[in-house]
This record gives sequence, C-alpha cells and structure tokens, in this order.
Amino acid sequence: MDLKYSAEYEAFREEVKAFLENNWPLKGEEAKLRRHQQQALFRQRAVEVGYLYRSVPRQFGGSEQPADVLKGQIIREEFGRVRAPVELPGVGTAMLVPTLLQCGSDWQKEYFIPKTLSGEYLWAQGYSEPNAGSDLASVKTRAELKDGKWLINGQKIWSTLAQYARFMFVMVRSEPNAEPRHAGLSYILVDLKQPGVTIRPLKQITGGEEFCEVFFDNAETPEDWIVGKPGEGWAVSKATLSHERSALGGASGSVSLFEKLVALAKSVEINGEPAIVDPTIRRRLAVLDGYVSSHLYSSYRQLSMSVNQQDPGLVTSMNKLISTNIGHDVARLARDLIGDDLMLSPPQDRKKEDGNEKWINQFIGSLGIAIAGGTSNIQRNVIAERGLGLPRE
Amino acid sequence: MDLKYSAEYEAFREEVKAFLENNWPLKGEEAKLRRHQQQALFRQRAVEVGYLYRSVPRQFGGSEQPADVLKGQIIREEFGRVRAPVELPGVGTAMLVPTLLQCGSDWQKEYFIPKTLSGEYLWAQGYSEPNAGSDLASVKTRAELKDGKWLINGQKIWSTLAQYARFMFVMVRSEPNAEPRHAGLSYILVDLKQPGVTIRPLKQITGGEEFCEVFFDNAETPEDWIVGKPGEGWAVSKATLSHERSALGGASGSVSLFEKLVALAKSVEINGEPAIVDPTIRRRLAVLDGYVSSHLYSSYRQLSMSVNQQDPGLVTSMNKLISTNIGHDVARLARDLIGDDLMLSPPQDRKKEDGNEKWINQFIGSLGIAIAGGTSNIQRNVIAERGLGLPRE
Amino acid sequence: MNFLLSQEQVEIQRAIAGFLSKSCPSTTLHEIYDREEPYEPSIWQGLIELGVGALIVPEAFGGLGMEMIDLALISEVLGANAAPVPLLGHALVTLAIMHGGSDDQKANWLPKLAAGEVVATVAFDEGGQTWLPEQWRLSSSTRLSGRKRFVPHGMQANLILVGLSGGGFALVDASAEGLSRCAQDGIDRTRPVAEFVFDQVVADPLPGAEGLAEKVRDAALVLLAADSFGGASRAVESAVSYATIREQFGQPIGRFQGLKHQLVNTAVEVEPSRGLYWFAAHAFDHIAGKAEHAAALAKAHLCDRYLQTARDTVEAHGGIGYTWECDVQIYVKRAMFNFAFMGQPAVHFDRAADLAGW
Amino acid sequence: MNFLLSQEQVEIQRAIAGFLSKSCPSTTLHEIYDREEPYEPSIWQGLIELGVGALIVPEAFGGLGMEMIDLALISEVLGANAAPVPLLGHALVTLAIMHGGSDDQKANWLPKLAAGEVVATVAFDEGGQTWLPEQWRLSSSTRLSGRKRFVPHGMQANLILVGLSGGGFALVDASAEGLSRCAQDGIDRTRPVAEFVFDQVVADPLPGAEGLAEKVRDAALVLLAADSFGGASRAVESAVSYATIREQFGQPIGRFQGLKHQLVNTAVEVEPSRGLYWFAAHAFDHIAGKAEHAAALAKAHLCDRYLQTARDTVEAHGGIGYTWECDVQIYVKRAMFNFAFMGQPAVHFDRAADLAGW
Repeated sequence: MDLKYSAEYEAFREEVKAFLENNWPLKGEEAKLRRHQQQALFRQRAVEVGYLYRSVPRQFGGSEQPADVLKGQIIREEFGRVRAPVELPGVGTAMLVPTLLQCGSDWQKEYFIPKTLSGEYLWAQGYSEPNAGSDLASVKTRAELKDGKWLINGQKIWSTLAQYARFMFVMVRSEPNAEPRHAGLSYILVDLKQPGVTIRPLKQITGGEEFCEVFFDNAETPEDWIVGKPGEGWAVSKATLSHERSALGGASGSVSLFEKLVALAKSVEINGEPAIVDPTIRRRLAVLDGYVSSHLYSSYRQLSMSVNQQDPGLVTSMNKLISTNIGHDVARLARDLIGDDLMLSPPQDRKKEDGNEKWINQFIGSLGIAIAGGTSNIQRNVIAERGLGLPRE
Repeated sequence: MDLKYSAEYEAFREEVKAFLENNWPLKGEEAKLRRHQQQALFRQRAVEVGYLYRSVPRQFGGSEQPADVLKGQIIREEFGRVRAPVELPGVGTAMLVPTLLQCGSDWQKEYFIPKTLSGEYLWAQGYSEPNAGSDLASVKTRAELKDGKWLINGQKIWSTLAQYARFMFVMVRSEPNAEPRHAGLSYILVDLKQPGVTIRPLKQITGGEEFCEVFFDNAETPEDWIVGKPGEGWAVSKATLSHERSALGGASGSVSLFEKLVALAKSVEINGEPAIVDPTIRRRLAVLDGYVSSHLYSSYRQLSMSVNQQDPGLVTSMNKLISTNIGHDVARLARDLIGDDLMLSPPQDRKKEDGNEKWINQFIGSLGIAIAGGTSNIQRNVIAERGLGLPRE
Repeated sequence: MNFLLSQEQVEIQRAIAGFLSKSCPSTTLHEIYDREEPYEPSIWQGLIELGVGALIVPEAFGGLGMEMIDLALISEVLGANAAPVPLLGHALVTLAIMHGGSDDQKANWLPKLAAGEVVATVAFDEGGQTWLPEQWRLSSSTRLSGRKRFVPHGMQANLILVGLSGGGFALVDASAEGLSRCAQDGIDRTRPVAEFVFDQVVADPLPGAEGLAEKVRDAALVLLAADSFGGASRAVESAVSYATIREQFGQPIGRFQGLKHQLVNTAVEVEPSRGLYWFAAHAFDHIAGKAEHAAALAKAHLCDRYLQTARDTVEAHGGIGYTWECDVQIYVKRAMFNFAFMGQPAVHFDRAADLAGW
Repeated sequence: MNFLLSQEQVEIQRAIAGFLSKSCPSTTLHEIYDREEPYEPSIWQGLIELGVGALIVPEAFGGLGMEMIDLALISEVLGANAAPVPLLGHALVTLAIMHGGSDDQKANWLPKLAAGEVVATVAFDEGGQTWLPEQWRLSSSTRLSGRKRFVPHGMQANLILVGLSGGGFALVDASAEGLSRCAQDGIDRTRPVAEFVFDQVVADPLPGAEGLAEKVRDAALVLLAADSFGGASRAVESAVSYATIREQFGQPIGRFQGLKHQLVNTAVEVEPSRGLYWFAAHAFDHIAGKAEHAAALAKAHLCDRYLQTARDTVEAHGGIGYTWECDVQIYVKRAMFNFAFMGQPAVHFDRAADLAGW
C-alpha cells in the first residue's frame, strides 16, 4: 500500500504540469480569441502531446496512447487543478466514439469521429421511449429499409440536449418479428436536421430544458448509417472499448460536493453562530464524511486494481447508487443550512454572485441524478443480480 | 372533535374505579393468598360485574356484555392505572376462545373455554413450520383419520411457550390432494401431554426460551377435536369474533416506551451532563415524539371510528409496522444513551434493581417484534395490496 | 372521547375539494403556475363564496364563528390540491384582528375579510430566518421603516399585517406611501412571495392582547402542518396511482416489490400523522397548556415529512416526475415553502423539546 | 499510487481465514460460545504459530516487524469469523511496550508476546465511558488502587496494561497481590470481559513517550474498525446466502425484490467502506497528520455500520435469525462490543469533526 505515485508517474506528472504551464491559459494574441476557440486550440495541442482522446487512433483525431489508467488519472488531476479544457463532454465523445471504434465501419469512423472530437458534430442519444425507460427491449420506434434508406417512425424521450445536436444514435426495431425481443433491435445514426424529425425540449422541474422528446415521422437515413448489422443493436449498445474513462466511480464529485457543503456550513448562521459549530450540523457532517471518505478510498482501490488488471468486483456496480445516496444526504444538509433561501428559485444561469439559492439546483438536481441513467431501483437490481448473485426475477 | 368522554362513559369510568377501589389489591385474609390465587379471585369478581371476557357468554365463564369499544378502552385504562389483573394473556384467550365461539361445536365450547379463561388450560399455537413461516398454505404437517382418531405427523416451529402448554391448536394438512393447497388444511386441537409429541424449546438471541419446536410422531387426537370441517382450516384460522380487542393498534405501547426512553435520557449522562440536555439527543427525541404522537392520535382516531362503526381504512393495516419502526428508533436511541452498558447481557429475570442493561432486552427484542407475527416485508405486502390497492404479485 | 370529524366537517372538506376539482384541476393549476403573475382571483373568490373567508370570523362580524380545526381541515384540502390561494395570510390577519384589534379595527376589517373584499397577508421574516415574534426587530411606532421578506401573495394583497419588535402588530395598507413591494423569485408559484421595504410608512397598530403574537404564530404552524398533510397524502396517492398505470418490463411498476415497499414506507410516514395537526388545531382552541407544543410538533413533523415524501414521489415517477409538466413538481415546491416558512422543522423540533418539559 | 494489498498481504489473510475455517468453524464457535468460560486457548495458539503474535514486534525482539495495516487486515479476518481470541489486547500491549517501554521491558516482554507465552490485555475504562487517555483517573504511581471495567479477556490474561491519569501506562501481573478480577456478564462471548479492582497493586510503569497513549488509542480504533468491516461483510454474505437458499411461497426469498433491495442497501453501506480502515491503518504508520482523524472516522463509521448491518441481517433471516443457534446472533453481539468499546461512534464522529479542522 502506497498512496504516492511512483517516480515514473511523478515524472509524467511533471511533464503534464510543464505542458499546462506553457499552454493554458493561452497567451499573447491567442488569449484574445473567443473562449471556445481558445479551448479548441488548446485541445488540439493536448491531443498532439498525447493527453486527450488517448484511446482514439491518430488518424481519427485522437492521440493513440497505450491505455494507462494512472496516467489518465494524473491528467485529470492536473488539468482539473488549472481548469484546463478536458475532453469534450457529451454522449458523442463518451458513447458514440467508443462504439464506432469498436463496431463501426471504416467510412463511419473516418466520417464521424474526427468532427465529433473537435466538437463540430454534436450528438444526441436515442434509447429511451415513453414506455421503455429502463427496459430497452421494449423499444417500439420502427425502422424499415425501403429503396436503400431506413424509414424511421416513432418517439424517443429523455434525449439530453437534442435541441442542439446535429445527429442522433438511435435504437430502433428493424426486425419486428424477432424473438427474443431485443434481437429485433438495430443501432442507426440519423441526421436530426430533416423534415421528418421534430424535437421538443421538455422543461424540467428546475425550470431548465436539458431533455427532449424527439419524434420521427418518416425520417430517413442512408442504409449504411447502421452500426453493426440489423438485429445487432442490443450488442452494439453494450459495446465499450477498453479506454481510460475514470475508474473513480464519481468519488471526486462526492468529495468536491462535500467540500462545498462544509464551506456553506461555515458561511451561514444558525442561532446567530456559524452553522459549522452547531452540534447537530457538525455531527451530521461527520457522519457524511464517513460516507464520502469511503467513496473516495473505494475509488482509490478501484483505480489501483484497474491499474493492476484486477477486478474490483462488487463495488463497481455500486458507484452510481453511492453517489446518489451521498447526493441525497448533501441535499438534506444543504436544505437545513440555507434556511429561508430554500423558498427561492434556482438561478437559471449560474453566476459567481449567486447566493445560497444556487443550492436549490443541487437539492432538486439530486433527484435527477437518482433517476437519470437507470433509476436507483434498476441499479439495485443490477447490484443484486450481477454483484451479489441473488436469483434473477 | 372532543377528547373528553361523554357523561355516560364518565359514569361508567367511575363505576370501574369504585369497583377497583374495593377489589384490588385484595384486603384482609385474601391479601395473604399466593399471587396467582389473588389474581384468579379478582378476575372471577371482575367477570361477575362485566369487566373481563365481555364477549364470552356467561355459560362459558365470560361476562356476556354488549360490545362497546369505549367501555373496553376505559376498562383497560383504569385497570392499567392500578395494575389490576386483566384478561389472561396468551393465545388461548386471545385466539382459541374467539375461534371456538365462532366455529366450535357446543361440547368444544363447554369443555375448553371455561378452563382456558380460568388459566387452567394453557394453549400453544401450531401454525408455522420450518418451511412455512408466513406462508400458511405450505403447511406440511399431516393428519390422517384412522380408527376414529387423527394421526398426526410433522413439525411445528415458533410455538410460543409450548413447553408450558397443555394443548395446541394445530393447522394440519388432512386432504393431501386438495387444490388450491390451502383447501387441504384442517384446524385441530391436540393434547400435548402424550408420547407422540416432543417439545424442544428454542433458545433465542436474548438467551431466553420463549419459542418451541414441536414434533409430532404419530400423535393422536380424537376425531371430534377438529374445529369446523376437514378442509376448513384456512377459514377457521381467519375467523375473528367481533369483540372488544384494543382498537389502539399498539399506540399505548409506543407511548410508554417513549416515556421510559425520556426517563432514561434524564438519568444518564453524556459529556458529564444529563443526556437530555445534549442537543443531538434532544433533537432525536423530539423527532421520535413526532412519530409517537402520530401513532397515539392515530389510535384515538381508530378508536373513535370503531365506536362509530366507521372503517379507519388504510391505517389499520399499518399499526404493526408503525410500532416496529418506533421500536427500532427507540432501540437506536437507547443504544446511544446506555453507553458501555451496551456491552452487557440482558438480565434474564427482571428485577427492580436492574441497571441500564435491561434496555438490551428492548434493543434486541425490537428485532423480534419486527419478525414475529409476519415480518415487516410481509406487512408491507399486506399494506400495499389491501391498503394502497397496488397490484398483487 | 371522540377524535373524529363531524359529518359537517366531512362535508365542508368535500365541498372545498369538489369546488377545486372543478375550478382548479391540474390543467388550470399548471396554466396559473406558468403565468407571469401566478395568481387567479376567481379561485379565491369561489372559496370566499363557499364561506372560507368567513369561517373563523365571529358571527357578530358577519362570520361563521368556527374553530381552528375547521380552518385546518380546509387547509388540508388546499394543500392536497396545491391551491394557489392566499388563505394563510387571510387566516392569520383575521385571527390577529379578532384577538388583538381595537373595536374599530374589528368593525372595519372583519366583515371585509369575511366577505373577501380585501386580500390580506402577513409580513414577518426580516431575513436570516426571523420568523418568530421574539425575532422581529421592526420598531413599533406609527411610522414603519425596515424590510420584510417572503410575504406570501405580497404583490396581490391589499392589507398587510406587519410583525413588530416585542411581538406587536400593525396593519398597513398596501398602497400606503413609502411602501415598496418587489416580487421575489420564489420556488413555490402557488404562493408567490414578495419583499417589502418600508420607508416611514403609516401604520395602524393593533392594541394587542396577552399572547397574541404566540397565538398567531401557532395558527400559522397548524395551518402549514395541515397543508403539508394534505399535500403529502396527495403525493402518495399520485405515486400509487402512477405505479398502478405505468408499465415497464410488461407489467405495472407497482407490482415490483422494490417500488411497492418504497411506496408503503412513504405511506406509513404520512397516513398516521394527520392526528398531529388535528390535535394541534383542537388544542389551539381548547387545551391552552398543550397548544404551543402541539403546534410546534405538528409543523416540524408534517413539513419535514411532506418535503421528503414529495421527493420520494418524484423518484417513484421516474423521468416524468422530473419534468415541469408533472404535477409532482408543484408539490415538491409547495413542500419547500412549507418547510422553510415560519422556520424550519429543526427550529420547531427544538422548541417542541423545550415545551415538552424535558 | 497503489491503494491495494500486496500479494503477501492477500496470502496472510487467506492463511488466517483458512486456519479459522478449520480450527473454529461455526459448530466449534458455538460450542466455545456456550462454555461457562467461553475461551479456547488452542485457537489463539494456532494464530500465534501463524505469526499473528509476532507480526508487529520488531525483528530485534523475535518479531516480524510489520505494520498496522498488516495487523488490521488480520483483524478484519478475525472479525469476519467472530474469532474468540485476545488479539485486541495483545496488539495494544505490544504496541505500548514497543513505543513506550524501557529497554528492560522490551527485552522482557516483546519476545514473550511474539511467541504467545503471555496473554495480554488492556484495562482502560473506569466506568461512565472513560475510554480515552484524557479521561483516565487511576493515579500513576507504582502502587495502583482503583477500578477498571470491560477488560477484554480479563480473566484469561496474564499481563495487563493499565491506563493511568495523564495518559500514562503501567504493566501489572495478573497474579499480583491486591488485584481482584471478576467476570462481567458481557453480551459478546467471543471477547469475554472482566472488572478489575486494584488495591495497592504493584505495577511496573512504562517510561512512556510523546503521544504514546494517543498512538495506543488510535491502534485500538483502527483494529475495531477492521474487525467491524470483516464482521459486517460476513453478515451481508450470510444474509445473501440465506436468501438464496431459503424458500417461501415456492421460491427463494432472495428473488423477492423487497428483500433483494434491502440486501443491496445493506451491502452498499458496507462494501465501499473497507478503505476507511485501510487508510487509517496506513496513516497510522505513514501519515502522521491524518492518523488521528482517520482512526476516529474509521471507528465511528464502521462500528456504526456493523451494528446496523448485523441487525438488518437478523431481520433478513426471519425467525431463524432470532435464535441462539443462528450465527448472526454472535455477530450482533460482537457488533455491540465494537460499538461501545473505546467509546461510541458519536464520540468519535465528534472527534473526527474537530480533527477535520472545520
């Protein structure tokens, strides 16, 4: 057990630091570019030296580095420290690119990956439907091959930021009679900028609009915009490349949330004294510290085991539920700390000068986290059956 | 809404009080009798004036009074206040007598009820089996009619205090081929003092021995010791007479437990001060007060509705779970109040001079309450399906 | 011993519920909710016509002379329907004038309140959770200067009861010179809030009475508790009903024991607790020695349970529960208002502990 | 960055687990548990032979010179098996002599401790939860008078480390004149406790060292935390395994989502938390500035979780879980010991809050 990094990795860390010192923030004339241009420029340079998109081949715009979980972690730590731009967020880079790398055809890789990595192509996800939330096998959206094109009809929902996306990867039913039901699914790519597609943003409980309903009414897509073969959609959607995605299981999010909560407790008052000295608040923070520290050390262990090609087992299936539980605990404590500000709406565009009402976003958002990407009960089923080995229903 | 009793009932209360003043504790020579003799004498007099066994006809040793939930409640309150003996506890008076009154034959009532009420006949319950805890339909213990006798073979478990009982009412499978399975059950009475019956007390987690395993190896019982007809066991076991059992749903138990807990918090110290002034203990007690008071007022409402022949609905199915939850909360608070005494064994025979370790009985016993008479999950199914109307599994 | 509603009380609850289901069904509620000024006078007016405004006003002043329990029962129904009406302020102003007003004030205001001719509200909080009479600092003179926040229906009200230092009260006309009102961006759009700044505003002090401020406080706590019970019960019902209809994996989700048991646990947190507000309302008028404790405990327990229940209900609805279109969001936010208004549960649990005499 | 056990550490854990599964399977454990004196020296002797006694003893004194993490890993295995052995006292006495003993004391005792020639224990609590060095009042002289409670394996030990006022220590021979020992009726029969009364007992004070008492305290907290993680994990495993085998309504009860989700919730409370004791044990030897906080947090969190987990496990077992014959009861009671010994979680959560620098 050694919580320090080895000399080799410390040297790598110094390299990363030196790169960052020279390259972020941009200097001179470049510092006058618009923010997103600065970010694009920086990302390009970070790819060149091998720090971003490490699992993507150079020919598709990646930096093609051997997988190294620890280097990935060091890059995240150091980039985070100076708030340098990291890999673009979103389902395009996180889901579509790995899927194409594993299951896509050559032209699909060449056509889609580089512009997805550069941010030119934004993607939306088309999995959930009104009656198939966590139950993909129930997908009803149809795709029929007709005159060399897929004709698509149906409805998707919970498609994050689809209103801004250019393309969608969609789970469709192309083989209506296949049994079992999930054998009838295909994974196809669709251009959203066409008359057959209607996108309706859903206003969410916080007032923001992050999710959309997407309606397909004889929308079209070329025959070869399918990833994998017809009927392979289920398998394609499960494909994950061995890449360097954080093995931390969300622990850094838990830690930073907790740190913000402690800062909040220091800044507000209860009975005329800083809340942090209130005995019940103090005790509750310490109890939460137990959970947050558990999550953190658990993530250290998962990271170390990944590095050593070991399987951390049971706990990997638990990460989302652990984050969810911590989010709920933080929400309850924040609720009790912000006092009257609980009666205020959350600010729609975050600004530095926002008051405690910005915690409303966390208070309500913690519910969204519990629901998005598989509700807590779906998580529990997975943990029970895959993790604990309890009998399937 | 009126939390006082009407004049009629206040008059009844005065009557009860006057009776108690004259009759308990016993006076003069009678006060020299042994404790159980005094209790028996007192019970006999209380029956004569109509205060105990009110739903049982006079001919069987009861006091045969019209059902009156409020009078029942007043009797419980006033007898409780002076700690006068109430109806004998146990499954004989609480379950067997009402069942016989509703489903028994004349000779069964005459033969069994009076001596059960007097305490001469003690009963054990024979429902659960090792593989049929909450699932009565799975009962495997066989009874075959042979030469005018039932021959019984099988095993029962969780039979409370069977080691002291004379008789058992047993759920047996008499019609092995009946469908559905519960149509094959019969409700029979068995004399436990015979060679074919072996009783083995189970030592429980607290060290006491309240439950038994009972083995039947060609045990016998006369043909007419069946209650109802063969195959009617399921229905017979569900029979309940309209009697005056407490409509309070265990709330008085919750209240008195809470009062003891507050007394404990006053008597022990945390950080050199009475625990009752510790802010976190104080807050937790107040939160628990919310639940206990809810239970109490909910019981007032149930009582009032019963009196007025209204159905209190949903909440009646919740009483056990409410008591269980309060028991768990009390256990956690007691645990934190008794400090080092949590490391001590519970006293086996309660004495006045027992220290805080007597709370260990509550700490562990609260788990027994959660399990006995249908685990909390079985309770949840009942509430969900009968109370909330959620679909059955 | 009769801890039970009278037939009359049951019928009043039914009448209010019936009126709201017609005048303010979910679609109407959402429409009002999304307005720039989320207020619809006709609904309040309809309730006034049903006698809600006159309920506790003494008969001598054109009222019905009923009790806190009757008002609380209505508050439960309003909570169950998340009704966007100014009952809370109306009730507290009425009570304050009834028990602490001068004869002139009574004669002037009570008939108008009973008839719904004024929309009345209360201005208590001065920032930093100063909800309780002993925390008010606005100095009690006939000219008021200072600030009050979270005034419910503050932009709609004509008559404002202002809490003053020492637990006094003064009435202020909403159009008085020197009073500036500013809508706050409140989370609960069924009871929109405003911030008031007083600059030498003419005020009409109530002569007051022994324990008046405490009585008004306790009334607020009881009404919030009742509203919370109603809201929490409705939230449970809606989750149960959704679980019965919504299918996943080929069956109603309410058949899955996981969700089923969660719904039960939530219901068990709510259903038994109505007696807390019943008892507190009853004690308010009939058991002086227990009124304060009961009000504190009811507010703390029920507002706490309501918010947790509403959150649990969002989760039980899955993705739909997280949308603006779903009714649950309205309940979550009403629960947030009830939680914080007049002080958080923590405050009242601690008060209840002190009042219990431990 | 390597938050991982070495191959050697994994093998030691396996060896200890293997030994216990042979020498102290459930049947044997119950048999020892039900003895008048619930102690079986041969099991401890077997562990000594595996090197457990010598583990942290410096090589110069016949030991293996290993670290707290190694000892804690063994403690986890002992906890998982509810092993009825005096490791806790042994480890603390060894540490105290290693870091605070005179040369003579080291030379005299460390080899004997390594070889298991003495059974050692600690006498800290003086009643009223006086577990921490600053709470000890027994006056530090060469003649001890006073009382100590909850001495683990107190009736079996030959060598007792007594905590003294000011955080000092003295060694006492169990057969010393003036020392009377009396078995307490402890709930956890895997670590039977005794009360000691000292009446002018000859004692051999340790010269001591800066921070010695705190080091011994932290070691105790870490070892209790590790034992608790082991016990809680085993409790979860046994509930999962029972749910897989036990049938009701014609299917394994673990197929019912209600129980299934409860088991998951329990597992989620336990599985991620092993790092708390790993980190605390690592910090004990390597990160001075974080050792106290980490030990306090590990003890508080893990002993708290263990007891709740053990209770949940009883419920998951239904009626069987409530019997003396079921293994779970042994874990419930071991969890009760771990919860209270060295001070309840509340004490250490509050210490952790202070040490976190908030």
